[in-house]
Amino acid sequence: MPIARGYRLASCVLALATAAALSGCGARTGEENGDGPAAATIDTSGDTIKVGLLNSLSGTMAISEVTVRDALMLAIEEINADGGVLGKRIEPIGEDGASDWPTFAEKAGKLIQQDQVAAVFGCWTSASRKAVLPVFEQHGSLLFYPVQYEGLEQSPNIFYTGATTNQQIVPALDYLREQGVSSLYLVGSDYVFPRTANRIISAYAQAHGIEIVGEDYAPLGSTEFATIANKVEAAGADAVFNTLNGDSNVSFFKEYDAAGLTADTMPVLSVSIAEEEVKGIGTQYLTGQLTSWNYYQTTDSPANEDFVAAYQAAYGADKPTSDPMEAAYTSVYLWKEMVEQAGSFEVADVRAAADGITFDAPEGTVTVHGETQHLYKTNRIGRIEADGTISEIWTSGEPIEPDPYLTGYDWAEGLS
Amino acid sequence: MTRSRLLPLAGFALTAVALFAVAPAVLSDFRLSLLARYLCFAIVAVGIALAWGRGGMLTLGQGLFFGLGGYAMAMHLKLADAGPDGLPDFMLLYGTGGELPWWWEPFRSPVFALAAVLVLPMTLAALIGFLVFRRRVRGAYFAILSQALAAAFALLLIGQQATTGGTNGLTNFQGFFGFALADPLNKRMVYFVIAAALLAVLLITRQLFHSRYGELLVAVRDSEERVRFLGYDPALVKLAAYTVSAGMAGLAGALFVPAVGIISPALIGIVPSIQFVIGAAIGGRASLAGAALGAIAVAWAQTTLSEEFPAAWTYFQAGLFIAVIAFLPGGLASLRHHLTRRRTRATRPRPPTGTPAAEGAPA
Amino acid sequence: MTAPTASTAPAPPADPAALAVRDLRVTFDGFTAVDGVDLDVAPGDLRFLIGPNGAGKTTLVDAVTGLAPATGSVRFAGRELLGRPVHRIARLGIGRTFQTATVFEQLTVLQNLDIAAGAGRSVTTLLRRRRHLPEAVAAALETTALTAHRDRLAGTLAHGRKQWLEIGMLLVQDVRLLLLDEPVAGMSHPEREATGELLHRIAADRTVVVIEHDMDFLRSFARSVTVLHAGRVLSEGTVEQVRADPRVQEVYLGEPALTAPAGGEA
Amino acid sequence: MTVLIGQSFTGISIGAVLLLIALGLSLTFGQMGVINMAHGEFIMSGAYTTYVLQQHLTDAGTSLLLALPAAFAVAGTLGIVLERTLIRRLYTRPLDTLLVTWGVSLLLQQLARDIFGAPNVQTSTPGWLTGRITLFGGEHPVTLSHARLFILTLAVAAVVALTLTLRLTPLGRRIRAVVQHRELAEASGIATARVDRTTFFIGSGLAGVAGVALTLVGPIGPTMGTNIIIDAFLVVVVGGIGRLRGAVVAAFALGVLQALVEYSTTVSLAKVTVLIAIVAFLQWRPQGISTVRTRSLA
Repeated sequence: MPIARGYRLASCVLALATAAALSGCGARTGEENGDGPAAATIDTSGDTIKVGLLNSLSGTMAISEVTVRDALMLAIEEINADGGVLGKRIEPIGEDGASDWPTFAEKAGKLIQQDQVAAVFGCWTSASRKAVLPVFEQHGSLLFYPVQYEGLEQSPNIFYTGATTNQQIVPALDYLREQGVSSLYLVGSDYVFPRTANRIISAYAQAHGIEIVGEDYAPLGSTEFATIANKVEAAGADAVFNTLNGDSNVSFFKEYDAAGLTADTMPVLSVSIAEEEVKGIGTQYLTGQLTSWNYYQTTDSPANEDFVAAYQAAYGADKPTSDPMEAAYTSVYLWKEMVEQAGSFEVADVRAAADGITFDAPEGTVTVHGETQHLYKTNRIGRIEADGTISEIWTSGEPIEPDPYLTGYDWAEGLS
Repeated sequence: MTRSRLLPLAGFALTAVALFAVAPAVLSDFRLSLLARYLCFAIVAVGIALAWGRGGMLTLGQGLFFGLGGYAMAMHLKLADAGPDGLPDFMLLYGTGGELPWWWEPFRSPVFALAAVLVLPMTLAALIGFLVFRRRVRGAYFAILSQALAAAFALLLIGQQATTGGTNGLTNFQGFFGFALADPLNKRMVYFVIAAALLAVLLITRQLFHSRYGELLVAVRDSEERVRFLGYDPALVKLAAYTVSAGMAGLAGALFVPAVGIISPALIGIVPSIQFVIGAAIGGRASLAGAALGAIAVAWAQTTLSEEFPAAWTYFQAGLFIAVIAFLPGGLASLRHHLTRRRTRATRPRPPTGTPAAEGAPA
Repeated sequence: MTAPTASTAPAPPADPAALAVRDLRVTFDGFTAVDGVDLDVAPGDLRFLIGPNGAGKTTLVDAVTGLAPATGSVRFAGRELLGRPVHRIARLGIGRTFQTATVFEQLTVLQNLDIAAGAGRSVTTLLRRRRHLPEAVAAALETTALTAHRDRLAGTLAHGRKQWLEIGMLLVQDVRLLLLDEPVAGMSHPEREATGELLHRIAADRTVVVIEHDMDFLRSFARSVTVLHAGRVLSEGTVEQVRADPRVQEVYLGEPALTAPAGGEA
Repeated sequence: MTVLIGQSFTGISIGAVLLLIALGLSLTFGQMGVINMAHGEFIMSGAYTTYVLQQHLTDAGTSLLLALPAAFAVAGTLGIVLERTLIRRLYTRPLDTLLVTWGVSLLLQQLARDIFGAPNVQTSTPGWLTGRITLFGGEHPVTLSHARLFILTLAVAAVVALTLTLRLTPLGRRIRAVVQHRELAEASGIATARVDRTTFFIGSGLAGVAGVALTLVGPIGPTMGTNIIIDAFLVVVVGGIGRLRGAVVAAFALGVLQALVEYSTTVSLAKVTVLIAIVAFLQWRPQGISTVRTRSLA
């Protein structure tokens, strides 16, 4: 009976498999596996030093992340033209995160384990950062994350070169309060950044006597905003705080405009609309609306003139530059400064050298805050103009010290 | 007869050797963890081969069950990391209050979580199937409906950020039933568990394919009404296959969590659900080996080709998919039969393709 | 061809497997396809159901087997059929065939018959492979002369063989009432003869209802005839009685098959 | 109360968008049994047609009106090409059509990305479509924007035109004949292949028209189709096969339900509610709101 024999064979194989699996067991949780926390192996053998670029080149996030990749490449080319880092040319290894969080984790693993890069630059969404974070921590490697985010995070393996909440959201609220805004409507996409941002906004509002008259979330990618526009209109707030992301902004502003709401009657302050997005939404619907960032293409600094000129020379004269691109560009230079300060590519050395490193970035001079691994950044409130640019109308003046857990704000107690 | 039975067995033994001896020996830790991920997709594909290839139910919503299994496992791992009475880290950050939601509580028990990995998706599939098949919703209606349900589940998860992690999903797991996931040796163990699971799933499905139930399932696929007139309730026949395939997707989702270290709504919605089907379709929807290998090959090609040529990869994948479905509905697995049919007057059934055999016979 | 094992039992069952239809009505979207039909078919009868196109023959069979929702009453072996789902009616021992032979084309002849024989199987039996040929299936293969083709895909059978396979499936299903919708359409002459004889043998201890347009076939094999017209019973009786009915002649005016003298072999 | 009325009007305007995107599908899926997942990309082609026209003709109003027939032609042509090359071979395999056309939709998306770039493009709304009318005044005024009104008018006009075509013209009679009994129609001398092609042209063309309308309310980008297609299919599934009436009722019913639920809860919950309502509805009427009965077994 071949069949009976077949099953016996099959069960033998399975039993062997189980045995193999169990015999392969390694460390239990809590045990230290040998020599303490892992340190990434970095390939420093050649006359080049490899770094990883991890951005979505396909999928829904490609629109934004491709521009970040371009800015990263620009910085790397400039540094290489200038002699490289510690005498080595930077060799960028690009990976496509494909707008898919597990793919990000997979590619991060590949860059660290297989390519043995010195650092990785990239990620955009918080979800992708959260997905790769354990990979970087496990392997003891470094990530430079260039996008404003929701704070409440401080990994020793990540440098955050975008704004945390007290450098973008809190100043925006300060500005609105200065303008006499006493009631707010919150509209956001349904994911971690808007939800966390709105918790912070609510806590701020409660402490400062601002009324939150409504709070709505739309699923990412949602394009039907008739009802939300109705609700915003009916609520009659002084201003709208907008944390929508991507395509939803297009529908939201078209509907907002159609509902007869304007920047004069009820301004919208957005924290996820930069120069690139303005083009896709249409200036017709956006003129006069507000944004909160650390950098605009129009920001007045010598470094920015060079940056914009170099970027447009490389990628096209009609290409705008934006805050995340600037933060990405800056992040490569900061890493270079840290490495040169440390005289080594090793992660531990680089981290030890990080505190106080400065760079004359397009947004002005930025300084690394060693304890949180964030940057001191200046906040700028901008107004969207009819030609699609954003002009600065207010600034926090001094660079703001990063405070990802908002520990320096009394009203923020209990948020984290 | 002997040959036709020994051949698959030899194939099975060969697969076992390849998975347990060859792959761990030649692949780096990183590549092996990639393979572990592909094997999870292969498990889903085997379930799809059962439900779609044999049962004719185009399950465009397998992400729903994959997600249920994955979240059940991830919730347990999160709680285990947090320790007794602890809260998962993301709840401390984004949650409201310091309370664990009641529906998280049972997942502290490893036994409950392991059972839930299979029971949750299968129960839900049984419920959906009962409602849908009983009312004879089928074909495209069923496909669209199952897709919509997967989309709805993803939306629901995203909307409950405080208790499900929202878009971020659940990530950053330290241990797997007491074993540190950071240890490469344990990663290897996870790989072996997944490989064993795939082998077991292949065995079970092969038995189903060749049992009387498997024949009945094909009959239901080809003419549901006719089966009804023979005294069977086709709804129950389909329900069983659908439930089993959901269980496989759930198992795959659960194993995916320790292997890849994340489960998120991005693995559940419409696009991933269709991706699951693509692998099975290209490999061969009604062939076990075809579906499993197809899923692995497509995932592998995605990783390697999309790195180099993201745009070209889309064209290639879409083009291949269109060509296979339109001109080779049995998938690449049916190539073998197309080639050998002339030589051997096969007495075995041709791999069913879901299409009525239109060709007349030389009577 | 040997006789099927089932037909060797000569005694009729204690509970007569009689079909009794009372005031049956089927309406689709305001169109009444069957309009108050009464029909009695006794065990051992071989009843032919004839009538012009649209007379309601197929709809009547649909209603009896649960496919078309109907009002009135259909009782078989004392049980009411209306309101039961299709597969439950089938389990009461009622089987049917369709105008176009409906077999499972992707399965072999053997598999087709095995499925037909197995509605009552337990889950554990279902989950195992078929080790032996069930006796009823072997017998049906013999009866329908399909033994040589048992491993061929049903989809590759010639048309006539498919129809026999369908009848074979009814045999292994062990039904007490067979409803056949044009079982010999498209068959060659010798095939029809063989089918007719097979029906005669089957009908010995079962109730058989045949929808048929072929008048030669009817004259050769019908034990009784019911003529439907516009959803009602127009006439009923033996072939001779029905042929003599002037109303039938009127309905079939211009269709001489029924009234003309029988062909050579009748 | 006025909120309810206001939201109902919002629902109707949502329904009008749903109806426009589902109308072409209702024809190709409902009447021909073809599940065209590339329908969303045909809509996208209509939107891009509007964009291209606006690039060349500076006046937003003229280009929008011109875009209507142009988009109909562009999307219709895409439809014919798809029908000729692939779908024609798959009429007996509806589920495979679904998968094949999904592959086609991937191709078309990538094509759009390569031609127009990955970011969204912008079009401007003509002056006569900005602003709104007030239906009821009062504390909670009920208003309807001109753009929404335009879409509603367009949807109604499309339904009327399609109904008249199907009822009154010889082409319409042929289409209905093929739908009801393909073999019989063929036997009575109707060139079914040509009728199929024409039906597909009209159905796909309607998708193009929907694309023009969507430029007024939503983003124009390579992925816009994927966001739409499931909604459109749900309308057709609920509406039932074979009759436009079902699709019309379904579109407005789903639109109003969505609008009412999302006003009091959230958009996500509203979407989930609508889906559950659809599953429940199919329990009650598995074949949708209205169906054409056929005598065939399958």
